[in-house]
Amino acid sequence: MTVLVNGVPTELDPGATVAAALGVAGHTPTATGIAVALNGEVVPKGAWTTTTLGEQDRVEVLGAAQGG
Amino acid sequence: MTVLVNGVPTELDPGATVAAALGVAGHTPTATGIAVALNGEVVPKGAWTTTTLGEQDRVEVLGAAQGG
Amino acid sequence: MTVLVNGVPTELDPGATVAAALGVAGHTPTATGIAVALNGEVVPKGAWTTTTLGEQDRVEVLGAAQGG
Amino acid sequence: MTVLVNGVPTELDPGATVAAALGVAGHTPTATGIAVALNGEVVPKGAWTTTTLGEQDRVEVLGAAQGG
Amino acid sequence: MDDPLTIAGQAFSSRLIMGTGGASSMEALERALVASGAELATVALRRTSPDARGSVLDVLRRVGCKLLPNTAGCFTARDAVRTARLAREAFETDWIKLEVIGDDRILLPDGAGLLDAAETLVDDGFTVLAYSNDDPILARQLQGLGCAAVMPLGSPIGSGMGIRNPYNLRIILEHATVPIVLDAGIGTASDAAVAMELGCDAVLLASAVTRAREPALMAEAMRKAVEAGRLAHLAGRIPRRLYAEASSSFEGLADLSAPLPEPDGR
Amino acid sequence: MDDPLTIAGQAFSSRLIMGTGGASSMEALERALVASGAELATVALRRTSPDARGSVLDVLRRVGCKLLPNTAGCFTARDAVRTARLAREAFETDWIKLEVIGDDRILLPDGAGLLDAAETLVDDGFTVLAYSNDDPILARQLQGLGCAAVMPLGSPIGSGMGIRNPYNLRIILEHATVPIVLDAGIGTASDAAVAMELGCDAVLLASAVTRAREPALMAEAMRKAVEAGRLAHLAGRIPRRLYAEASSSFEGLADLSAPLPEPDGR
Amino acid sequence: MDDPLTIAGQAFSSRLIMGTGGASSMEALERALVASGAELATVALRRTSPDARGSVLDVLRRVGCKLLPNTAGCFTARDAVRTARLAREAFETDWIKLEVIGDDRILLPDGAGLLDAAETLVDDGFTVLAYSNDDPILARQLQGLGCAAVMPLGSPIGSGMGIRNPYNLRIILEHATVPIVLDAGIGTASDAAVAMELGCDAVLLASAVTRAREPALMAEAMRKAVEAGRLAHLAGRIPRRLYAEASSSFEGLADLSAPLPEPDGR
Amino acid sequence: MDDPLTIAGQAFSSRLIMGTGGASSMEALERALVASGAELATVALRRTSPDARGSVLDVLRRVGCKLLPNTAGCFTARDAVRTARLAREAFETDWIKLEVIGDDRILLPDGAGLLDAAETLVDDGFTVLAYSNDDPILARQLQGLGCAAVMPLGSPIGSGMGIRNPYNLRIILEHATVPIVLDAGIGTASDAAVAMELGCDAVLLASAVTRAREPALMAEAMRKAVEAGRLAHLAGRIPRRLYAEASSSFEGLADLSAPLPEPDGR
Repeated sequence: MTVLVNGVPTELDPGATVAAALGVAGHTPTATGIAVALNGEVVPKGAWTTTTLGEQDRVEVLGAAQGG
Repeated sequence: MTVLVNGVPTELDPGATVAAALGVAGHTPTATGIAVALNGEVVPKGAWTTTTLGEQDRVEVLGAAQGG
Repeated sequence: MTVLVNGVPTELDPGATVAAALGVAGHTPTATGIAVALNGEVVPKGAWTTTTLGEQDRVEVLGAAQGG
Repeated sequence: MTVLVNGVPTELDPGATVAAALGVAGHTPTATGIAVALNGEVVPKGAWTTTTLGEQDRVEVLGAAQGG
Repeated sequence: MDDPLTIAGQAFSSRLIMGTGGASSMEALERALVASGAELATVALRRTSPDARGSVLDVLRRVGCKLLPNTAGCFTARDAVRTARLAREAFETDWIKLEVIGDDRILLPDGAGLLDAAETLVDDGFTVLAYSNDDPILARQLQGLGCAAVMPLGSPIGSGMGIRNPYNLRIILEHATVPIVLDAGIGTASDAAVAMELGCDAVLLASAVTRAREPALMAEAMRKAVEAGRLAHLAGRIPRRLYAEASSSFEGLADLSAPLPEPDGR
Repeated sequence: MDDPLTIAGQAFSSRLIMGTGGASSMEALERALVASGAELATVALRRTSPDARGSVLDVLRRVGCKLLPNTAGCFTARDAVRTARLAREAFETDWIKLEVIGDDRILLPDGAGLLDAAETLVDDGFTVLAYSNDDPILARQLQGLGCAAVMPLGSPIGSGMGIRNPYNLRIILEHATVPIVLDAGIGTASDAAVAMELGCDAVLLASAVTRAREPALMAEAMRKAVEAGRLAHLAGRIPRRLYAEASSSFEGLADLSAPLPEPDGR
Repeated sequence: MDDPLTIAGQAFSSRLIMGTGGASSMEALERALVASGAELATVALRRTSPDARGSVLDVLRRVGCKLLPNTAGCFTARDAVRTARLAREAFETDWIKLEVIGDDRILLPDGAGLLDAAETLVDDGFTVLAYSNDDPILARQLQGLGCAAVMPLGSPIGSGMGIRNPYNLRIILEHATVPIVLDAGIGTASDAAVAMELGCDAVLLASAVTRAREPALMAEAMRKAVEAGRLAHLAGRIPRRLYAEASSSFEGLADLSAPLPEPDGR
Repeated sequence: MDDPLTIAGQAFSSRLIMGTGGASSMEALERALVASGAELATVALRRTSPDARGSVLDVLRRVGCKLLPNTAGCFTARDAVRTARLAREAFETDWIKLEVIGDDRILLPDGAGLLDAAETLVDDGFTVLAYSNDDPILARQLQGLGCAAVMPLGSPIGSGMGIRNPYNLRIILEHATVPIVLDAGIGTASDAAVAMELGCDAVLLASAVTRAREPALMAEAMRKAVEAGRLAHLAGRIPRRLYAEASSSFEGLADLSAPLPEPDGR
């Protein structure tokens, strides 16, 4: 199945979790200082390994950047 | 019955209309340049003689004043 | 002899007057709206035809220009 | 004779010097941080004991004050 | 020069809109209105009293001013909407100067309330001239909602502080798609001229005239200042520079030096 | 309203004095002068050239402006005095706009030179209108010497920066015993209005009009701005305040609240 | 002098809050933060990239700055709320600098959107520091909703125009019940000093330091300027007056006049 | 950073010069001088009185300030020259702050008198720091005469009006060949910072500190403000722009939109 990880179309196995998408973005499931949005809504850290993704889901992996 | 005409408690006969309240304020039912609110809502000119008042109704008779 | 008329070296006969220099600048001795300085000092209108020039004298013929 | 010391008419013996006027103002001839003007002109320290005063002379004894 | 102000399809030859508040008498108001040359003037809606009734309308009629009712005194969108509807009923005009005020001391607009009321009134067929803060975002939202004119303040009503933030006004003007009327804060003639020079389409003022020592003189001053500012805007001013630029050319300057002393002592 | 400007006993109904420098052509200058309504205009004294000769004088004659020669381009008191005498000879007027300039880039007056020249010229019978810095002490010294008018700058000639230091101008005006003419620095109409509102007796400007994109329009703007500023000065403006003062009274405000829900659910 | 800034119960000894945007490198940012003495600094939330990840956090940790995430880039209340929740998840802080922007060119706040988002976030337990327009009504509504600080702009983000409307700021400060932080628009040190002198509790800035030619020097300048402005606010400045007041007394002035010539020629 | 102020070959690490007038007591003056960090301070020359004698000198000695006598109270070049000579005799310094005042109410310098006195004193071997108007021509003439520093006013002595005409100051600074010290008019810390940001070499002030509610606090504020302004001048400020420039990049912004509703109602 195809999901968008930070805007990039990415192939993942059906049933893949948020943690899998994180791996694609170069993060481990224990990473700190980042947050994940699935289709615009927060996925709490505790749910990264249990939240499964669907076709065309948008996963945003976000961290601190200079700003403001 | 008692109604408030421009904030002043006024005795009117039961069944009195907006036009009666207007009379109290010194206006005839054909006056121009004024508008009437009954409990905050406009009463169109055409309905002044047909709109009846109830106990404690608030009638505002309004016209132009210097302003703005 | 050579005099400077509005900064331009000009040959005039010895004994020439301010009026002669005026002629060089295109003015008659009865011109109005102009003034003449000889070596920095005013030569009144009445003296144009009687004031004689010397070698290297500086004659300025001045009139109104846009300004200020 | 009468001299003005800082604007105050003061009686001094004829032949009195600037130093005498200084004494009136409460200063010794070796005082530092002050200057003396006699009729508007500086009297150098070295001349305080030798400069004699005349009738109506104005002696100004000046020192530092808060300012500017 | 034919250079009318057009609001909601109606053309005005005067770009000065007068408020009628603050005058010491109806006579003083009438003289000031005449001197101002205004063709549009605001009135408030208040409880009638038998003695004073109708006279502002009479003044405006004599002077030939179109009437622009306002919603002064309203602190909520709801009250402003109700007042606008009453004004339409009383004066048979759907033009309304919309005010929703956030505080009775500073009399500054409440942006959120203003947006609510403007949306309702535009939907209800009103020609809304919205009295607004000098906030460029709010101004754009108001014009986006269909207001016929946006009227940002220069400074608080009656403060006489002029245009406190001309930069905001410039940003508003650059994005304007409807007439922008500088409303509130004008203190004297030059303030009105500045507003017009910045590119405002008109100026609305009351206290600066009605509370001046000589209202009719100040009204005439304002008329001329608005015209002057408009003309200057159209004429294209010279740039500002730190240094001077001579207005009298140095070309043709006389040599007035004395002759150098000669060895022969001439 | 009859409110003439009087300089050295001569009355003018216009309070706008025009400089003639910077115009692109004699025709443009004439149109601008007409639109300005000015009755007094400056000219410089320069070497004549056969082709251009006389035409500024012709323009002023047609327009009906009194001529005010200046000493532009003079960097010393001596040159200014000589130029003034030449101007008197050429134009048969003893009026002179006295300029003694300290630097050819910033064109600011040289105070000490100005005082020297003013003293000589006043003694020599001239009616001296002194172009001055905005220095209150210098201004007072010039009027003390017998100048017929003191003309402090708002900002450098041709800079268009308006009145950079209105406080100095206020001090000058409070101590003035002769007409004070704001000279130099005006950029647009509101600058001229501000000068008059401060209490100046007149405004002198050139570049702001002659170098504007549309000189005749700007000249008309200046005329109206000077009139507006003068009227506003006479009318007595409202005070400035931090907070608002309502122009629509709160008295007689309607109660438009909805009825409270009654226990019986009415 | 012990004079801490307290926001939501947390005390800071520095009254300068730094934004981290605009720095040319992490090293430049770190030097600037150290020189600024700031104890609180903002970060944005952006997509991670393997190479750059984590380093702003590292800088703040080394420098000892508390982190203040912002919602920069959000144009709706909904996006701002979502971003705040993601920031809380990522950085384990419920502090948020709330931005709801109305336009991507002028970057001015959208007041109505800001009110919506603030209400939601306060209800959701956030400590909201709201980046606001200089609108006194909006500021009051934000503090009424429970924001921990209101942060009005001086002028648009990155414009360097300083405080365009100090009057609005004064009105905001007079009605403030929470800390007021001047946010956005600071261009140079004196701007920061002015903000503090007006009575602001702190100043937040980024570009003025990070985009200066020498960021660390400017950071030190800002630290001192904020301290100077705070001290001046507490010290009670002298009043402004049109005229002078001598600092050197005239009392005791010497009489240095020359002696009058005497008849006897002495 | 080593960045000394050098006047007539003597280096100072502080760029704040204090006047000593206006303090309520010698103790208050001493505390303020210490807090200011000043290394140079002015005194006036006045008639001695037995009770008060010597104490300002004692304060300066304890604090370690070099003494700069002034000619305050002199209205003519002659009196100023005499006072300078007396000060040299009394204090054994040839440094003099030269003041020639034109009027006892506005305390503004008399330019012509100042030039006269400066010429005499420079010839006489004095190190002349000339208190001047903000007139660029006068400033250039003073430096041309050999003054060691030119000290233009920001606004009248004790007025607290800050720098009324920064444009004149910029012109003075662009043509300066000696240190330029902003003297007179400073009201609060930001005024001092502005002076230094414009490029002044130092600031001289008295009343702003000595007459503040808390002189020592204000002295510290001034010290920091002068340092802040100097650093900001050296750091190179960002340009001013009408519009915003984002400090948080839009790059990497998250897509937080909700999923589009699908035909199958997912």
